[in-house]
Amino acid sequence: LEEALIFEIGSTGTTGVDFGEIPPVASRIGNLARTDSIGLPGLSEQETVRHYTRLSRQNYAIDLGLFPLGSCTMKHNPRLNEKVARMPGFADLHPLAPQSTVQGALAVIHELAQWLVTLTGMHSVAMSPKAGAHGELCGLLAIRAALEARGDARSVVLVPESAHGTNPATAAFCGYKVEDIPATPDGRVDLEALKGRLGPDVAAVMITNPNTCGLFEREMKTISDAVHAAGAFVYCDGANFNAIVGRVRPGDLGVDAMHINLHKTFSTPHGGGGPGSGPVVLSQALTPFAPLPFVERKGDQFVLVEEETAEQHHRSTFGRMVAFHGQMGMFTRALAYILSHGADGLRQVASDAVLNANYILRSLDDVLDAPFGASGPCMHEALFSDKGLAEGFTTLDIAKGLIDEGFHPMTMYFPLVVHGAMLVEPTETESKAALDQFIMALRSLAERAKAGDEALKGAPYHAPRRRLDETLAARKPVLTWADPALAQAAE
Amino acid sequence: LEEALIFEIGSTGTTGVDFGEIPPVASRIGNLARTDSIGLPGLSEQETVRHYTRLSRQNYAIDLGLFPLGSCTMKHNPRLNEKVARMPGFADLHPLAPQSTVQGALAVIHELAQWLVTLTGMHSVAMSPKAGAHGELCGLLAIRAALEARGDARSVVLVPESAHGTNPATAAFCGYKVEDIPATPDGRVDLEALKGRLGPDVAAVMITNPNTCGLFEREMKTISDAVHAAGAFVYCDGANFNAIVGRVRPGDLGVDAMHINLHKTFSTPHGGGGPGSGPVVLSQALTPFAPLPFVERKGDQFVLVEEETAEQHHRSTFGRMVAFHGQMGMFTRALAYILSHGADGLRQVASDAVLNANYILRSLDDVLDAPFGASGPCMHEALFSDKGLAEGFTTLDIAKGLIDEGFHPMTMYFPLVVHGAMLVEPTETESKAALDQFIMALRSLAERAKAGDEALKGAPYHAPRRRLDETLAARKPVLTWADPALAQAAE
Amino acid sequence: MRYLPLTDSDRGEMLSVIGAESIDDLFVDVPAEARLSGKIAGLPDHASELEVERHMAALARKNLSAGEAPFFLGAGAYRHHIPASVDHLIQRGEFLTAYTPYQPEIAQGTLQVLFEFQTQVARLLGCDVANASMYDGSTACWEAIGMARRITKRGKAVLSSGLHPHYVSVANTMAKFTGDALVHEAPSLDAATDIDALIAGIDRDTSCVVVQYPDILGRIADLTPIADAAHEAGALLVVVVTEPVALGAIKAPGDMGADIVVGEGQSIGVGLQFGGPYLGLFACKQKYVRQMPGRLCGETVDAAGKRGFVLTLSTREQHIRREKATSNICTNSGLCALAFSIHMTLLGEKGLRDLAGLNHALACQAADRLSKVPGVTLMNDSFFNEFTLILSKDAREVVRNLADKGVLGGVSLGRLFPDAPDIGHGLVVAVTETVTAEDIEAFAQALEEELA
Amino acid sequence: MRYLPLTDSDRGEMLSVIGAESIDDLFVDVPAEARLSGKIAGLPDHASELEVERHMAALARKNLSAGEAPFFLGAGAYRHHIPASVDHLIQRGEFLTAYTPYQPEIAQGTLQVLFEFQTQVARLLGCDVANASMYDGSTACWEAIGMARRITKRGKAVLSSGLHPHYVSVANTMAKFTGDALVHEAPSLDAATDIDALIAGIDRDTSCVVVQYPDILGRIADLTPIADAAHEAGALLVVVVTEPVALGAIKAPGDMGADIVVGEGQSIGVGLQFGGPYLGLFACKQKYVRQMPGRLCGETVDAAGKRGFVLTLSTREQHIRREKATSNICTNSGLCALAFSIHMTLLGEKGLRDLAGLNHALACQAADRLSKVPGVTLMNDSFFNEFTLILSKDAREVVRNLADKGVLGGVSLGRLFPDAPDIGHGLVVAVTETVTAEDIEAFAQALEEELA
Repeated sequence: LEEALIFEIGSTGTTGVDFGEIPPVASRIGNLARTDSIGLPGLSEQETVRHYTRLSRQNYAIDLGLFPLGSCTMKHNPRLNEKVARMPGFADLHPLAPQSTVQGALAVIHELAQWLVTLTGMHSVAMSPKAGAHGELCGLLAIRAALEARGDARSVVLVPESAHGTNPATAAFCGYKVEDIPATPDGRVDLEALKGRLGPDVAAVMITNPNTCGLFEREMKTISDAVHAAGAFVYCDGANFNAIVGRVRPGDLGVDAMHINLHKTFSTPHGGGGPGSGPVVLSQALTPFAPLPFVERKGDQFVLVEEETAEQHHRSTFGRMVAFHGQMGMFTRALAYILSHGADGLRQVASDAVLNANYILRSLDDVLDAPFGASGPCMHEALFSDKGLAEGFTTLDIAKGLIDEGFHPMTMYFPLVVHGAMLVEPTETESKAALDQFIMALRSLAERAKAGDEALKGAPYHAPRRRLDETLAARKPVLTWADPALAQAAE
Repeated sequence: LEEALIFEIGSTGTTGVDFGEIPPVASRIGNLARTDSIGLPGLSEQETVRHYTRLSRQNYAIDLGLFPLGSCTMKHNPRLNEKVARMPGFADLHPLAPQSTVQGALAVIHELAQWLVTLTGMHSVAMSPKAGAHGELCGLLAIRAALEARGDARSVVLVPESAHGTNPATAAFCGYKVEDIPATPDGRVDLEALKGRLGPDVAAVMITNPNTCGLFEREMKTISDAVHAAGAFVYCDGANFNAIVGRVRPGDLGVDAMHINLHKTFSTPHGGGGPGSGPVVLSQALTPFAPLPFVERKGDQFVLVEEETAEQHHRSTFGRMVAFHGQMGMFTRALAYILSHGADGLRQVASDAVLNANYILRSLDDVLDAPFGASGPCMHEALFSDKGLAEGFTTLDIAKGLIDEGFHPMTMYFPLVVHGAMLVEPTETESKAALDQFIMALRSLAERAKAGDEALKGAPYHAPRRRLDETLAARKPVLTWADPALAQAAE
Repeated sequence: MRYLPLTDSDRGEMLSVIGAESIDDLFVDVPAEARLSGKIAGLPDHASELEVERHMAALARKNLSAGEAPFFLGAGAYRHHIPASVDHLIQRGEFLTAYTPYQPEIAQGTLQVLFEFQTQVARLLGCDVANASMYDGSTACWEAIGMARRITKRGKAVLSSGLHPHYVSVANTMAKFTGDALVHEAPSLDAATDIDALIAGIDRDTSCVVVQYPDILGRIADLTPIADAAHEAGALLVVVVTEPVALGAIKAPGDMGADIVVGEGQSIGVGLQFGGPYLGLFACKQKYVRQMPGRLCGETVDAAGKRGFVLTLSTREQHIRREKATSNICTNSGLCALAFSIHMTLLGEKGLRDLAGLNHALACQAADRLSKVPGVTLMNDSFFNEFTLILSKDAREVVRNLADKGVLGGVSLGRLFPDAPDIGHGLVVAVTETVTAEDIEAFAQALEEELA
Repeated sequence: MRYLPLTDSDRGEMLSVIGAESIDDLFVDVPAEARLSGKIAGLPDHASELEVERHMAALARKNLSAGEAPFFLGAGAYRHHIPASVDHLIQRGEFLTAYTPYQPEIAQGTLQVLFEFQTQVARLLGCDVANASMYDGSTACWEAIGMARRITKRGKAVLSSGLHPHYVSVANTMAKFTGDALVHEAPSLDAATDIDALIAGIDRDTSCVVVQYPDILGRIADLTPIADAAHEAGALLVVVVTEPVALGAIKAPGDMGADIVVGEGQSIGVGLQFGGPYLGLFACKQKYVRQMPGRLCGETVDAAGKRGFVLTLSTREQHIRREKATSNICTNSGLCALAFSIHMTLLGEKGLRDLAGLNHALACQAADRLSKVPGVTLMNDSFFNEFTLILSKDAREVVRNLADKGVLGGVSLGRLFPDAPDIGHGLVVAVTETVTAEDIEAFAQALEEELA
């Protein structure tokens, strides 16, 4: 399972493509021609196919098995969605093509938007954010614009301790001071502490619901009311919307803005780290500040509202977040997923996601500590901790042990509020048989870690690599390939 | 690397598809409804994707590395060809659609036919045979029809000892008595023996050229002349046409019929055992007897000549070989491959295929016996034997050893005329770097087998399975899965 | 020449290892007069991927694909919806670009699939065993006739008039050379099948009776009586299934006594593809397994005792037995078998039954609607998803005219049976789950115009 | 509901393990008034794969795709031919359905690709290091401005008038909230770029100058003078590349002194996709690496001493640093980076240079032909594969009318710069290898009719 780098096997004179004759012309490049070697190796088509096919086989993926990463929502990616996204009528369309020639594409955006608004019970949706964190940015910018519009400068955003790292980062990124809200012992937002902190300097509260401990924030409506009463807005991190879709509408809980990770709830593939897509649903209060561009229906036509065409009622927009209209390739996939499930199926999505998580929680809470096991049913993910493992054994050991059992590890050490957290999210697309196999594997690892089985500390043994030295990587970063011969000569 | 069978993990109540409501109708099935359980297990879509993805990873394939199977011609399969074959204008076309609606498809068949006729220097081509062996059948049927047309009943087909097994099987399949032609010590057809055997009972001679020893039949034209003089026909097994395409035209050598394996010479994928495609080029003498259907150009229209439309000049056809028009899905792929290479590139195909094979032959003939190494350059494949291996070591051991080195084995024990034959065909799509790695691996195995390294006899060690018990499989054939519980209860 | 990785400098180095001056030296064994000195004239040079794709796409656009029109063609090839995951999975390089699994240690993926396929096919057709696939239904049908000859040592096969005429043609072609006697005539436009006549035609020289089910006109009949009659005469019953989806709704041939069941598997997983590649299904009773043609996969164990699969009983095959083989087949239809098996796994029994149910229901709706068109009579009283309409004029012309209106309205019997002009008013119409209510209505209206 | 594998009997068994009566019991923490008792009204129920595919295909057919028309649009998104093997490979399930490689032992495939990608991008852009991708070019551009602020501790960025107006919009949006001062005005229709004016505008408060190369009107200029001027003032030069294919023909920004080079990588491997997902490229000088936003992959060794790759320097990132991170980015554009890297590997330096050469040659031919049309003036004297035409009437209307004739004839400056009416006669025309001589002629003739 060793695969050389393209720089080690390719050469700048090799290519896997060919072009027709290049007609001779008088160059318009002037004296800017690139004459030095660029250093880009080529491979023949066959070598290229082999290189990437072999590399792919060093990855784990949902297509190979259960991928219980809490908060990441790794569910089955139907191939229909891939097919739809590749229809030339969608894939081979320029973002600046005349609107008369892209009515079908605008219809897709509009249809998906209608679903998102209806499913969340909100007032509108901004479709262009490129991912969840970009959606958070969109929501906070809308909030900030709304506050500025009423001449109300506020400087603080409150974030629960258990929040995703993106929440504080986003708030800081658009100029807010970030303050933590503590959690109660049962794993939820401390309502009293929150109320105590609300005041005229607080612009927004960012809440993840269901939260990252896998629990529903029972007091959500009360929180929202308190936040609104204090003149602030409620941002909801919608990463976990898949737990409640079709069963609860965030709009009914007083949320002002919430991003939806299409790659989580609606199964667009994660692709080894993106692309995602993070549309943001907005309350009526925030709608006027939504970013450009926008798709509107006028009779039987769809209009892309952008700088050129923004009319009076979009004048208060906080501006553009991205060069074009968002992740069209993800919209087509998500819409195909949504239509496949329908209103009845999406409700079942949440039901089965939550059922699967509770099944795991209750099948393992005798061998693994479940810190909030007494706080009621979990939602779509089951949270365990390293409490009770033998001295010197950690969450990391269990995680790496799962690799040898043929599974991807669960999320480790997140949320931060739990020591040695193990966050397991099975998703609704796993069968009971798959869950039972996983439970058996995790149970056996828990028992080994409690019994102090030293072999576990060396895991994984049966993976393309053993544990990797991350410290070395960070201390002396090697981020690009350099020819060792040249590198040596330079020393 | 264990993957359960679908019968062990699926259930008849599970499905990975859904359909809309089935409208209630009055059944027209009468009393023939299938009421008993069929026993077909289903899996969810996710489980299905996982099952077949995991299974695929137990295969070796060209996409993973060099696949030096002599005579099988495992070359790179460009993905362009897959894309083209899937264009709805080709893939979603019914074979009996009105001809006015399939002009583009008929044009593809006609264009490919023109290429095949021109490249071989023959008179016409029958496109419908489904694979090489089916093409052989087509050729022999045409020969038989031509002989019958002149009232000349003949009963014998001569086949060289080194022929593919399909040759004698085909001849027998259409009612001929098969007789061997011996080979000379230099690995070619014994011309004198052949001449001596020719007579009024001989219908045809089947010759593979380049032959399965990897050699060009130098006397091919003389052979053809002698066969024709004796009133018989020359069938050429074209499995190895890739060695000479663009450099020699079989028509110039007196061939009357030759099948072309599109999956070999023109790179349609082998797919784990087909589908192939075996068009047969025909001489002028055999053309009147070609099978239906046929594509003809009339002005700017293409006509599919079949039973309904066969006109006077097709009345002598020997009939239909297959329900429809042949392997359209392979025609589109092969045409894309041919157009990509063009006349210049196809000549280079043969050149590089032969160069690669000779490079392997000469890089290894110091450690492996090359029985015809003195007979001149080889063509597209290099032949070695087990002569000189240590006592008890066989071709099989070398083959299985190659698996551990990360390669597919070469063809073993074929051709039969060489003891312990190892037939290596690299093809033109391998790079020199890939050849060098392969040569190094084979050299090391040859050295181990000569040194009597016992470990080699246990190879492979690093494959999804160790050597499999083929005797057991044949002695007590288990060809379908039976529920062990039921099987036991039945005993 | 983007697929050829050797550079000129590679070629030079390699020639020097070989000890040759030039590539031409390697072709020294080719007689000088046959050696071409340069590229073949009259053919274009190489083209870029973009150019080739453009050329092929232009040709593809010249066809009216089934998805672009109300579509009702069947007669041996059926348009079904294939889940996207099927095509995704068969394009896995490890399946697509593998060879026949002669090296089982590194081909367990293909082998296990074939073992599963054989089991699925055997169960679907109601037989004990199935092989790992043939070229297509028509060649499988001929192979079955040959197998019956080997088993019974008799040379006369009785073919039903309801057998696909192209299958009959293939059998006729082969029989001309092998000397088998085939009995066959064209069908008549009658709601009843020819089962009774076939039973009457069986005698002590008969090797087998070959019946299609549902037959070429869409009719279905209980095959038990003919199985009994054949067996009584020492003959075999061969049943041909061209629409395997039907077997999700109607009794399996094997369960009605068939000895050999062959079929065209294209309906499941493979697609139309203008006629090929398709997928021959071949199944039979356990006792005949060693007379079966084609490749077989069997279960065994490896040196470490693990379950594994291998190609087996290859002593029947040409590469071992040469002229004594049960068939000359080498390549089969492996990738199509994979597609079939994946699609069948996605369906499962529940999905297959739902699919069959939907096909039948839509076919019933279409038959009811179309038979209301003036000048149209529904011939069948029994059918699955295909039936025959008797029109008030020659169906060949009707089909051509409908095509000009953008409706692909079935297959005319005139095209299928050019030598039987008296059934030329018959039109065979297939209705699958891909047909919508709007398609049926569009067809009915176009037909009404055409027959007015 | 074909994607949900649990059966009702599974659900029952699982509830009993959990000790709950019903699924509803698991939602007990949701306040009763917010709990929906049934499915949401006004939305359709589930649909079969066939139905969904049919619906989506109908919508797709309502668009005029680029391949169906003479096509000349660019302005930040370019249509290039992508070899079929690219899409084949990115659909390998192990790439497509993997997560961010946080568990490196079972993610070496993705990680090695990212390492190779970083190296390719750095070399292409002429920089020391590159990150593992951003959302797109416009957000990468804003991130570069923020990075320059962090490095220089200055808050004023000077943006070239040749910078893509949507990139300017994105930066303006963000700057409104962060307080950065941005200096920018619309371009004028002039063959010369604004390099001289930019140099004059740099002062001691300037964090960076941001220049697009080639710029939005297709012009190219030597960036060395502006790099020198910026560095002299303690500012950074940020260069934006929206058409990376150009760098196969023209000098790399990094080689002309740029400190940070960002780009839109969509041209290579990704495709048009109506604007997304795209691929942000981000590269810089080695000394600034710890201020870089986004994910980075680095080389290391495993416990057995084998070379391997991991995500590294994550102390810059949000999941570790939270509010102190260099960016809030979590998801990036991994699959697009894979597509870029595969396409670049297929091209290699030779292929990239050929591709760039062909683009430039065809663009020159198009510019020559189009500028012969009465009423058309070619603005540029320098360009790569995109140039600006000055028309005798407002280009917005021309573009719309051409579209009605089936010609997708460029992007109007009126659409790009609605607030700069004096450049409304400008039309930006891109010409790639996908354009044929017939396309150019069709465009010229349609333009001639339109301007007559």
